[in-house]
Amino acid sequence: MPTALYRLILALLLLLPLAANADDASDFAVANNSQQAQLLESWAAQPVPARIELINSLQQGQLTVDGQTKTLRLNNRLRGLIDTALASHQLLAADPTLRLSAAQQLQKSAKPAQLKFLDQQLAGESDSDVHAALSLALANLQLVDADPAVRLAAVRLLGETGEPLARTRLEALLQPGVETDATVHTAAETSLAQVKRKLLIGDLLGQAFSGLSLGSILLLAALGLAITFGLLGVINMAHGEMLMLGAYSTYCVQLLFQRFAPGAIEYYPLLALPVAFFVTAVVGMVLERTIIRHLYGRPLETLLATWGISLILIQLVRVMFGAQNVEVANPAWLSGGLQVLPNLVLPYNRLVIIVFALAVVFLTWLLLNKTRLGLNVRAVTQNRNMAACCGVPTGRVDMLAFGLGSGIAGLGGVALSQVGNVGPDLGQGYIIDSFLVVVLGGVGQLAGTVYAAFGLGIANKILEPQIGAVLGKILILGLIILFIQKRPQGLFALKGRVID
Amino acid sequence: MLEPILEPNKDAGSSRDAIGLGKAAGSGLNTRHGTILTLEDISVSFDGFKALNNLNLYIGVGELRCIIGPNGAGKTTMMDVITGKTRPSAGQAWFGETLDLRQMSEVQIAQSGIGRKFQKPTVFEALSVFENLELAQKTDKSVWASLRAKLSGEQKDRIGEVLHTIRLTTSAHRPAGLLSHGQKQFLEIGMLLMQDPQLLLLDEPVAGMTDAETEFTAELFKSLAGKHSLMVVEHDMGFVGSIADHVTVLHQGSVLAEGSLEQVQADERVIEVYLGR
Amino acid sequence: MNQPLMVTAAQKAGPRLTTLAGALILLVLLALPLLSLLPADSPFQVSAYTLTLVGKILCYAIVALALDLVWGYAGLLSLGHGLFFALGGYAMGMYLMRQASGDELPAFMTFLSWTELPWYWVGTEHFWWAMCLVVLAPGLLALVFGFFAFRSRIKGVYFSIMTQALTFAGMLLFFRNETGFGGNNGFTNFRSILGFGITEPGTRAALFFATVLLLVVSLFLGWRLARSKFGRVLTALRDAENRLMFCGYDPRGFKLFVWVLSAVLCGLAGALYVPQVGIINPGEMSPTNSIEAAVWVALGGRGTLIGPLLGAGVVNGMKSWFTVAFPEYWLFFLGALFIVVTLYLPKGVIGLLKKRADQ
Amino acid sequence: MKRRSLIKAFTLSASIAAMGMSWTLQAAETIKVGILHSLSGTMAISETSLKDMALMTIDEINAKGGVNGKMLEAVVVDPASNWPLFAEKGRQLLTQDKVAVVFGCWTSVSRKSVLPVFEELNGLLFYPVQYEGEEMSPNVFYTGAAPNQQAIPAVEYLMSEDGGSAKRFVLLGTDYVYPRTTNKILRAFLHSKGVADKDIDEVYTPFGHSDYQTIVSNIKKFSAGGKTAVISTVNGDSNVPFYKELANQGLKATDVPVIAFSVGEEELRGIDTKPLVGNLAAWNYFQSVENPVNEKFVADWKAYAKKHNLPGADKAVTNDPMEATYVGIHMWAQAAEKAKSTDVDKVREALAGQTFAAPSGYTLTMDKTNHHLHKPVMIGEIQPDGQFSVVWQTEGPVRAQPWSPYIPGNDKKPDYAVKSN
Repeated sequence: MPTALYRLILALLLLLPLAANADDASDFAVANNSQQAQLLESWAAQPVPARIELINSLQQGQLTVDGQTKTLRLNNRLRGLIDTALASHQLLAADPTLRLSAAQQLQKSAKPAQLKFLDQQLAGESDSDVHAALSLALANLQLVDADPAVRLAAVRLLGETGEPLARTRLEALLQPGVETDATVHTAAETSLAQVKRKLLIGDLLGQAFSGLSLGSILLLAALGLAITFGLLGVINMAHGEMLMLGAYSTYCVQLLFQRFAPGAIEYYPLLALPVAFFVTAVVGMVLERTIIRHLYGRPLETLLATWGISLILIQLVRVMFGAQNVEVANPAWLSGGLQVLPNLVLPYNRLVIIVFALAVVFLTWLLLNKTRLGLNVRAVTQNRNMAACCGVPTGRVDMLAFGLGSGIAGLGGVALSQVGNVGPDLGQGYIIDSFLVVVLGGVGQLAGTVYAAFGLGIANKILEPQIGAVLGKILILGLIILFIQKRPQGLFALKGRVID
Repeated sequence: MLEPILEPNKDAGSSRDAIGLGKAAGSGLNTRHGTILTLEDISVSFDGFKALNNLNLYIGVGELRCIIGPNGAGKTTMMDVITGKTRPSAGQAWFGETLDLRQMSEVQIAQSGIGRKFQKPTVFEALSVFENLELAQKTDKSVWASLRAKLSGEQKDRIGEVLHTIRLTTSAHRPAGLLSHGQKQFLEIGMLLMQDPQLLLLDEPVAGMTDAETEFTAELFKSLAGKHSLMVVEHDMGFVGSIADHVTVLHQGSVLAEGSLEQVQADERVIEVYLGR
Repeated sequence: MNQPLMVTAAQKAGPRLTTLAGALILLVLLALPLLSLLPADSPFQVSAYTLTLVGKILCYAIVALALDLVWGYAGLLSLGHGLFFALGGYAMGMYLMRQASGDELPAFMTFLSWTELPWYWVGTEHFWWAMCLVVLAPGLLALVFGFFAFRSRIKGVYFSIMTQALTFAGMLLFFRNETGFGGNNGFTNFRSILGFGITEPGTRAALFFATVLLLVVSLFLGWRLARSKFGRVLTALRDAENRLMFCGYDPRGFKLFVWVLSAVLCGLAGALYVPQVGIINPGEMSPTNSIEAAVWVALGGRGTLIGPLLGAGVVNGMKSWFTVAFPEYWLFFLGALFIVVTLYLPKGVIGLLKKRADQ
Repeated sequence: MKRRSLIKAFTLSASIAAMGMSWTLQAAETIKVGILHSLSGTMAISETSLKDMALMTIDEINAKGGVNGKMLEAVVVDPASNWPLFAEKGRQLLTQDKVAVVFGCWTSVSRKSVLPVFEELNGLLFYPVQYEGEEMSPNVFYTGAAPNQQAIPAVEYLMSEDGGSAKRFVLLGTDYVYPRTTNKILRAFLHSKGVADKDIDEVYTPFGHSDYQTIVSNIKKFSAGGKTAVISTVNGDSNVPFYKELANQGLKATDVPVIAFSVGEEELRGIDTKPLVGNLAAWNYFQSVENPVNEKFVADWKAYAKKHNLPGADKAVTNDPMEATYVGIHMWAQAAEKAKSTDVDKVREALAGQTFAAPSGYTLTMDKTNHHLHKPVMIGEIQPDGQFSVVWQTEGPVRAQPWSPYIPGNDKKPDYAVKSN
């Protein structure tokens, strides 16, 4: 298809006076900002196929005047106009998909000056999708048409869309004194109602999604803790630093790719996962063997010792990587988002993280309930001495369990590096939330942790729009404190005969 | 040396503010009909599993009752119910005629005159033996009182007596944590004596004791019986035989048989339960 | 901690020796402010810097003591004592701000274009009411929180995490400008207290004296508590709460009492801290500070009263020195300290010294 | 028992020895200058590079023979992002180390914490960061921007045609004093430009906020109502998640430009800038400005970073606060030369009207009265390489208005520095 397009353009170029292109270029080159703006607007109003190349290069910030190319200093205004101009030129393209995207772009940015041109295009448009999109773009402009019938049609059309813009346009129309014609007025009202309904749906879905997304992040942050704290009873204050290490290993993997495999850079997160898991797991196990194992059964001491560890890890990273944040880029397949509704975009990185979080939970569950290690871990956590008597190598089990917890934190770190910043203090921001999630969920309860994480996430996102982020967070903390009063054992308490 | 049960306590009064800053209560107990503990149709279930199942049990004033039964029969759970640690899902639990145990907190129950000795001896390891007994002593146990508390001469004597009774006089000032298992058992019993409750619940009191100690314990309990009511859970049949006039057999959360040791040992079902088929 | 608690140094030593030691320490401390009043050129003159630094450390020492009461004796590790400290400080700060601003509103309020004082500022121009707030604000908060926490038997780690969440929430709240406590800038630029210039050497010396006095009083208080039956009940509570209940004690009351007492001590310490360092802001409530306080206690030795004071002194003294000598390595050192103490000094420095003494 | 009292005494002596330390550092024929920047804690992320910049500048001056024939000797202390510690360390620098001048502080609260100390002991502090104004102490020289040297020109640009002639504004900030004040001033300014309250949306997030989903989608909603610009006073760490969310929710700079007041080259090091191209920042200096002074400045810095292998030296960047530090130290040195002394009062006098050819390409002047620099204002567009390209700038340096005319009551404030107590 593209080749055909090029052929077409080529043909057109032959037909048209080649000068046109050159002239435009030189005009643009000599013009100052506001003149350039006017130029672009006029081009948008009367597109010429020959100009498409020029505009394309303008969009790249390049301008070629008699042979030599120079880079332009564009600003946002010009960029916007260039996009519009390009769109209206692309309407002339042979490729319907190209025309469609162009029409959609114009729905946002079409200027009254383009009205005539769009009319012609609409008349000549064969492809039905493009036709629909185009008529919508047109409708936006026709709201101010002299003929009530046209306005009525336009208003009706806008009612069909869930566009936030349509809403404002209709509201503007409904301003007292703007719309004189009664029928159009009523039609506008109904359309506005429709649009509002569509928008509301989008908003609600959006809120739910962001709740889930936040929940999944909390979950990844807290899951490792649920193991080290829940199963081993270690208050691992250095857990946040495990997240941090995970994120930094992502950074290092990214660097390696940049240096050695720039081609495959897109997929560095995939390699980062095992690396991060391994690194943090090893660090965790070393810590367990050297320090934490002396402190089993003394949770408060583990709290202090691990806090010390976290201080050291933070400063270590500061010395090695510097106090500044380091850059971890989203690969293409993790940037941008999925346009579900006109007012609802689901960012890919968040979608992926939600799935990833659930996957990690599932694997952890498998590991704990379906493997020898899991059996041992559960045995040790229920009765250390008994397990030891049954020949369970408690030492090794502790080490592995702690390694597992840290490793999962590492995985969480990889995910965090895709949504937030990567700096020495990264972990500090998550440690308190993680603990609250675990405590709220009920210690030693994977399921509880999951529910707590998503519960907190969604609650947070429901509160935030109402009372703002700051009060929201405070309120959540308050609620948790109250909840723990009510259910000291968390959501999922183990009932049973109470023994000292 | 032990005051009569029915003598109403000086600082009587069972209503205290929620956080226990007020006065302690040792209520004058109403035991008009001669039963000190009444359990009727008590049921307790943990996530479906019925630990107690329509349990009925009556203990008379001054009685020494032994409870036997295989593991998981619900002995300890029953004690938890009596001491308010576990709430029954159904049934009645009365201490004397007037006190509804289901409505009372552990502390209230303890203060109203039920003492408990745990299966695993638990004493205050950081404190000296003497201090352990001092804390257990029957007196006003509110915060303010404790702040002002000063040991009177007679209280000291009382502690001395008990120390003597449980044969720990020599190690009165050692931290309880350093005592042997048996000694801890005795210390805990001693603490019960200091507490001077009307009803003593003893969970496997002679576990880990030498024969001599066991014998001595038996004597001790017998001497207590009459003035106090005792409920002893024990596996050691010899011990049971040496003290019990009346034995209750628990099985799967309800009473299987009751009567003198001979009677129950003769009972078919009991044999079945214990020996299996 | 389940290992037997080492009987407090005080108990061991007996009243006479303790008072003697107290007198010695007191002498050293009381000398400082007097020396600070000497003319600058005299060789014995103690600079305002030294005085405020030591004064600050003494305030921390009081916090450590207060924490020791709840952690060392009742076994409740609070990671939220910074909140009580800060509340006391803020109460005092309110008074100082009113002193500084005279009849107008404090600067930061005019700045939010508030026209009159919020209700909770009413009366703060009176020193006596500020003092009441110093006690009431932390006291009441502790009472309410403690009441719920202890009623539902929250203890151990749960308690620690809850207190941490509490102080974190407090910090967020005070960071808001709209809360009416100067946002993250907090209160600074004090001028006078009870009419005396805050930077006068005399005022400094007086504040220092007050701090020493408070320290001594709270030490005495703690020592009396530790020796009373109340103290023994707390210890019992820490080691076997259920047993204690079956002995007929209601743990809640005991916990609540010592918890509130400790909070109030922190509040008072905060109130003395603010005029000496010249600033109070929500940073004081950050969980980090409270955790650091825990390590002072751990380093000195839990349940020894003297130990925590020692710990606070050593750690902060070190801090002042390290952050000048090798700034980069301060955190390494602090971290290592946390680890070493928990691993090798479960009973803290005092424990170590005692062992030596016993051998 | 003796032992215990000894220990106590030891504790004290330890803390006293702490101060003693600094004397040992003292060398004979040098002028001591204090550097008061957090090297640990949350602010280390921003302040560490200022410490290094200060050291570099001091080397530079010493290489030229120092000040009044004496070498400068830097005394570096770490207030560890702990505000009371700032006051303590400030006092230490002034009383124990007897430094002639102190360069330091980043956050307003740290400045406010040391201010009373400097006024009490008549010290001299150079403060290199843009701030909310509302302060003018005779003991402080402010080399960063006051609101009218950053915020207001930025908004004017956004409202201009080239800026996209924005009609609606989202004032987004971290919830603390600088954003609150700046936004207060901006709101008043926007009102004066005839922008109605319904077209201004003020949003705050807590420190370290990392989840901007709701906020970004709200911005989208808001922007449907007309050409919208976001004015961000979001603090350091929260910027990365904010920009990532912007990019991923498909909010392009052409639709809704974001102009930031606390995002510079240093911060961009931590962000993947490709999706951000076109978003703006307002400063008084950008690394990308082309002039000989700046080329030397940048080159020197890169060299210094390499030589002392600072972390991330390979991609060391300069930014506005670093330039302000550099300028401040040089101006102080010049003033000391002029005054032939480092006595605070003499130097203060000499500083009035002091000029210096700054890397920004302008000759900056220290105002005769208000202790603030006259600074040019530049609007930079984020480039893919993490640099800014200047799209707009004021004709020349602008005089600072620390007491913003847009805050009621400020008109009564004097235009010269007076002690706050």
